[in-house]
Amino acid sequence: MTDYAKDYTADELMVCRLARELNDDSIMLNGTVSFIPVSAAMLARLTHAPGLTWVAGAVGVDAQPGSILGNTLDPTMWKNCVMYLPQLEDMWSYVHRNTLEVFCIRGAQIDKYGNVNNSVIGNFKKPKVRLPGSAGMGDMCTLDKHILIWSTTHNARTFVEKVDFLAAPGYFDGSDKREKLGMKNGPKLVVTDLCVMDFEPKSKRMRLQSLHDGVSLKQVQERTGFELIIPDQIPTTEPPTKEQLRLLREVVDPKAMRKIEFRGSETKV
Amino acid sequence: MTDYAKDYTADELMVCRLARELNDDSIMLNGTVSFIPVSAAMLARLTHAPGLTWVAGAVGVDAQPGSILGNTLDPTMWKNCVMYLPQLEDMWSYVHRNTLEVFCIRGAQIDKYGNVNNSVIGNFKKPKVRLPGSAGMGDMCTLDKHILIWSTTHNARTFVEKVDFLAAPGYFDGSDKREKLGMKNGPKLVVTDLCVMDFEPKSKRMRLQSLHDGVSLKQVQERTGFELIIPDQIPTTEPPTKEQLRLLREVVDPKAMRKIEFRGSETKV
Amino acid sequence: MAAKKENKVMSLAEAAKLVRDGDVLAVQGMGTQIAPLAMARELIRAKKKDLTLVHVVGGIAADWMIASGCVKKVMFIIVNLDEFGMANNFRRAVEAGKLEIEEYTEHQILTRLQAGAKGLSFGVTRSGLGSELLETHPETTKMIDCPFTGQKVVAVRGLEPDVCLLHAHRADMYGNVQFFPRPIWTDVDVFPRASKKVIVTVEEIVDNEEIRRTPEHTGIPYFKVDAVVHVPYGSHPCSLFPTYAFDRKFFEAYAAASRTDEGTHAFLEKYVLTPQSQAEYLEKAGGAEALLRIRKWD
Amino acid sequence: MAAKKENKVMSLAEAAKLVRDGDVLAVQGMGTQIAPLAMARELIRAKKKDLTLVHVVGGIAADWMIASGCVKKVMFIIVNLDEFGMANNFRRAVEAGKLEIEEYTEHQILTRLQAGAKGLSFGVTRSGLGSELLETHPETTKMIDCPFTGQKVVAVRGLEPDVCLLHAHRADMYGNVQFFPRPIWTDVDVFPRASKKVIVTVEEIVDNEEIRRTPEHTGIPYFKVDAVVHVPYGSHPCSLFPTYAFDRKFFEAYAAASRTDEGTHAFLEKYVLTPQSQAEYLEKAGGAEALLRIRKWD
Repeated sequence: MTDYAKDYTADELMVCRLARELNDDSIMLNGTVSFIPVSAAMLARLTHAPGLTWVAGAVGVDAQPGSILGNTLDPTMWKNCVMYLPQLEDMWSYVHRNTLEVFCIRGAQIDKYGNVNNSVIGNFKKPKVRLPGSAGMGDMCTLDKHILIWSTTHNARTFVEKVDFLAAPGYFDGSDKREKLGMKNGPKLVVTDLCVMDFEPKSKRMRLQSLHDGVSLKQVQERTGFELIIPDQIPTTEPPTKEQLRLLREVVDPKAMRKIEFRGSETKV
Repeated sequence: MTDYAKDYTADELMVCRLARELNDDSIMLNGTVSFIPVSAAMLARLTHAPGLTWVAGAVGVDAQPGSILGNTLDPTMWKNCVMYLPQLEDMWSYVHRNTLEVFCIRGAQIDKYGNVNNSVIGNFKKPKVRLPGSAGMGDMCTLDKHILIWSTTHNARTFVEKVDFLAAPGYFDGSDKREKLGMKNGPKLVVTDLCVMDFEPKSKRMRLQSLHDGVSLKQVQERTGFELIIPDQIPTTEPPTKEQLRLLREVVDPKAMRKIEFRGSETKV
Repeated sequence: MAAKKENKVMSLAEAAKLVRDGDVLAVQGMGTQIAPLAMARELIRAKKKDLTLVHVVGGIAADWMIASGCVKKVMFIIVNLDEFGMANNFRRAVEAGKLEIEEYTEHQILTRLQAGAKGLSFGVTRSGLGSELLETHPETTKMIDCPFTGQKVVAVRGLEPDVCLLHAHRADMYGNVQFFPRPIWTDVDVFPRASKKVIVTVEEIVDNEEIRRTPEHTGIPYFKVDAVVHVPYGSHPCSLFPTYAFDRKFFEAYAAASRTDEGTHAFLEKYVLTPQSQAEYLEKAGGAEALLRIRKWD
Repeated sequence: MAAKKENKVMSLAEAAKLVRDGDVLAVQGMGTQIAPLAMARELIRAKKKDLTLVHVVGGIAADWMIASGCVKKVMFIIVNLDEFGMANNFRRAVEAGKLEIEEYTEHQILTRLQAGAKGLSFGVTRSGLGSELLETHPETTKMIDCPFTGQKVVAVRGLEPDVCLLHAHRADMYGNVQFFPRPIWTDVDVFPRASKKVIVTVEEIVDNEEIRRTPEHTGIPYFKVDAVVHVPYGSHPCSLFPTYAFDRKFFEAYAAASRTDEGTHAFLEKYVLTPQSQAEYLEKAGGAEALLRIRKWD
């Protein structure tokens, strides 16, 4: 019987749930301020997915940094790698040919089709809020990636009916636009501080998959700005095992850098 | 007074004449089996052009190989360089933006407009002779290079009225086609085993500049398959100095690799 | 386009003269990693105007220069301070309509520069198909059809910045610029090749002989470099791996100060405008305590 | 497209099974420098048919494979034996109408592969404008207009070879492939990235720990490599700088033998078909005397 932990926080649950999505066949790279997915990759390698390929900071192939020290794009992440992947042609060709196939993203707005916006709130030319920019998401989401979305702010400002600006498309308006433009795959899973969601294959709309322990369906619905597809059975999100938690806290992210990502979240960690 | 040598051969004269074409502002790279231009670059650096930039074998920036050991594209040429220039993006961007601006070429056929052919004798699809290929010439001659042509076989088979196949254009048919296609510069000088030629600015046709000592105008005309522009004054090609000759023979190319290039030449060296 | 093999060592002030008002500057940087911060401060002190900044990832350099009124336009994929949050002056300037922007996907801006580096008027990429970013600057980005297959691709216009600003580990006086490990990131790769002039600040100036002993580390050849400036800790408060880490304390202070215009200007007055030298700047930024602190990576 | 982190060490014969008749092979090489010659001999012994060879510079490997009837088509910028002269079997096969060719300028074929490496159906270059080469294979090369400026450029079709063949200094069993100095030439750079499968022969197999101590030398990551074959002197008679020089005596012998079909076939019988191992091949090629000779570079 699996030895599950009881005393975990939302950040830890999110890391462990994301880790379960990764396996020995996954080939992934990571972007900036991605403490949760990087923790998940490092944890997966230490547990069920030792063969997972992770290009740390999009440079250090199969790096073994030990623990997270600084930013997730920092050269400190490259430690003990087998290769420094040159960015300009090497990294981008492995990205475009989809050899590097898994990418985790987040953003200020996420809509029901998995479209993500980190450019502006309001109008692009005269924005109410100018956000930092979509960065590599604009690439990853228009290629053939398996996209895993994480969000530490599950509320109606983040989960909106329609993104104000579409720089990082998911399934667009639910039509066959991705296929028409020749883009394979797309958003696969959304892990938040409240629940886990996937996408209903036909409508491409976001669908509840599991609720984190202690979170109610009503709470999720109130804090989601669109109508979520609700399945008949709603399991509780599989909790972290004691071993996962120990490795995360003691080895992978002992400085708890992942909690930085909860700035602005209603969920306390 | 310049201390000229008397006991020199055609290969040595060609190297020294080419060397005089290079100066402290020249930035050049070299291709394969280019013993004569590489000797010229190395000699120029040792004499009047210490600031000449030479990317040895198109890789070793400002290399100091000492002597020529093997092929001119061999890594032995990279010795003591300041940088190994990566070929794919670095070398080619410096070539395309014309930072690396001087290139020396030769070929099986050269016509009066400086067009060069190393692809086929006869028809491209059903050739009489399939030649090795135009290699980098097809790039260099369609960009903005200062092209220096050398040939060890000044005869009517090499210097033809019109090349059988135009892979490496000089001035095309003497029209403004280079300009129309946005290509700057072009062929500048032709140094052969018999003489030196340049291009008459208006007609873009090849013009005799000087005759090597002991070579007659008649001889050149007989061994040129097109009508050469003959100026009023025809000087003798400036001979090597004693110091040039010593450096070439003792330092730059003591194994006389340059003489390999005279295979098939009527001129004995 | 080509620079001679001659002594190019000069002061920050001399190098700043290579930048003209209105220039397009390709500026190295990530949120908290290696960036030419000392050079950026010098350009602010020299009151440069109407600059266009070309960033992949813009950070504190962009935020300072925007706050100081040097910048007309920014091209970028993201501008922020990594885990220290928003680049607030960038944000406010855009929201106030005072700053032009061109937002790209990463491979789009790289393709613009790769095309420029080869003197090509455009390049193509699959990145950004279907993104609304395409519609925000049609003069540099448009969908076209593959001439062989009819497939849609994104064409981007070639970009040749006037000046490239970089910080690096070391160089010789001719401008052979080295990185440890060897050049990996895109900005030290395509930025100098695409740009007309290149200014490099370095931690250390070494002999040409030392460069020839370690040619595998050279990323930019002397014939592409116009100015070499010796500025130890020239990337502070950003990191220069493996020499020093980013200065967490300094970033936190700036993140707090930059929440308001007033806070920003007091900060810039203290750290950018007042110090007359790199030593004075570092003294203000915490002196020996700070320099020891950032030698540790944890 | 992605290979796992598992033991990929195998024999030449096992690696040859990854190549199917009719495949498009990207083959490393220059006239006399590093090339996967042992692997080429194995493919000849395995009687592969209808191959298309993609070379930047083709040399003795192409000439042998063409003479052996393995090759339907060659894409190249040049095929020769450097200072040892023509690749006579290539020449004769084209003149006899037995071999299809596509001749490119260097940057055109590189652009085809760079596009393929990104899954792009085409790329653009300024190289070869106005050249008659453009007219010889319009299905892969054509002039188009820049969508921004109207300028003419050359569009080339993306190319994704089925298999890439390379020789390298060393690798670990997972296929982390290293070069000394670091990867410089285009074939070790874009060939593996553009290809669907990658077969690498190496002088030495080292521990994964040794790779991790020297990551700056790794040019191809394990996730792109399908087979690692241990073949010392696997580039002979071509060079592997700085380990051994090209074998001048062997090249001269082949240049002489290859003047006729009969000479070529006697040569291939002796050096390619008869030897049952790399040791037998090297013994035939001069044994210890040859191996000592090519350790000297002058």
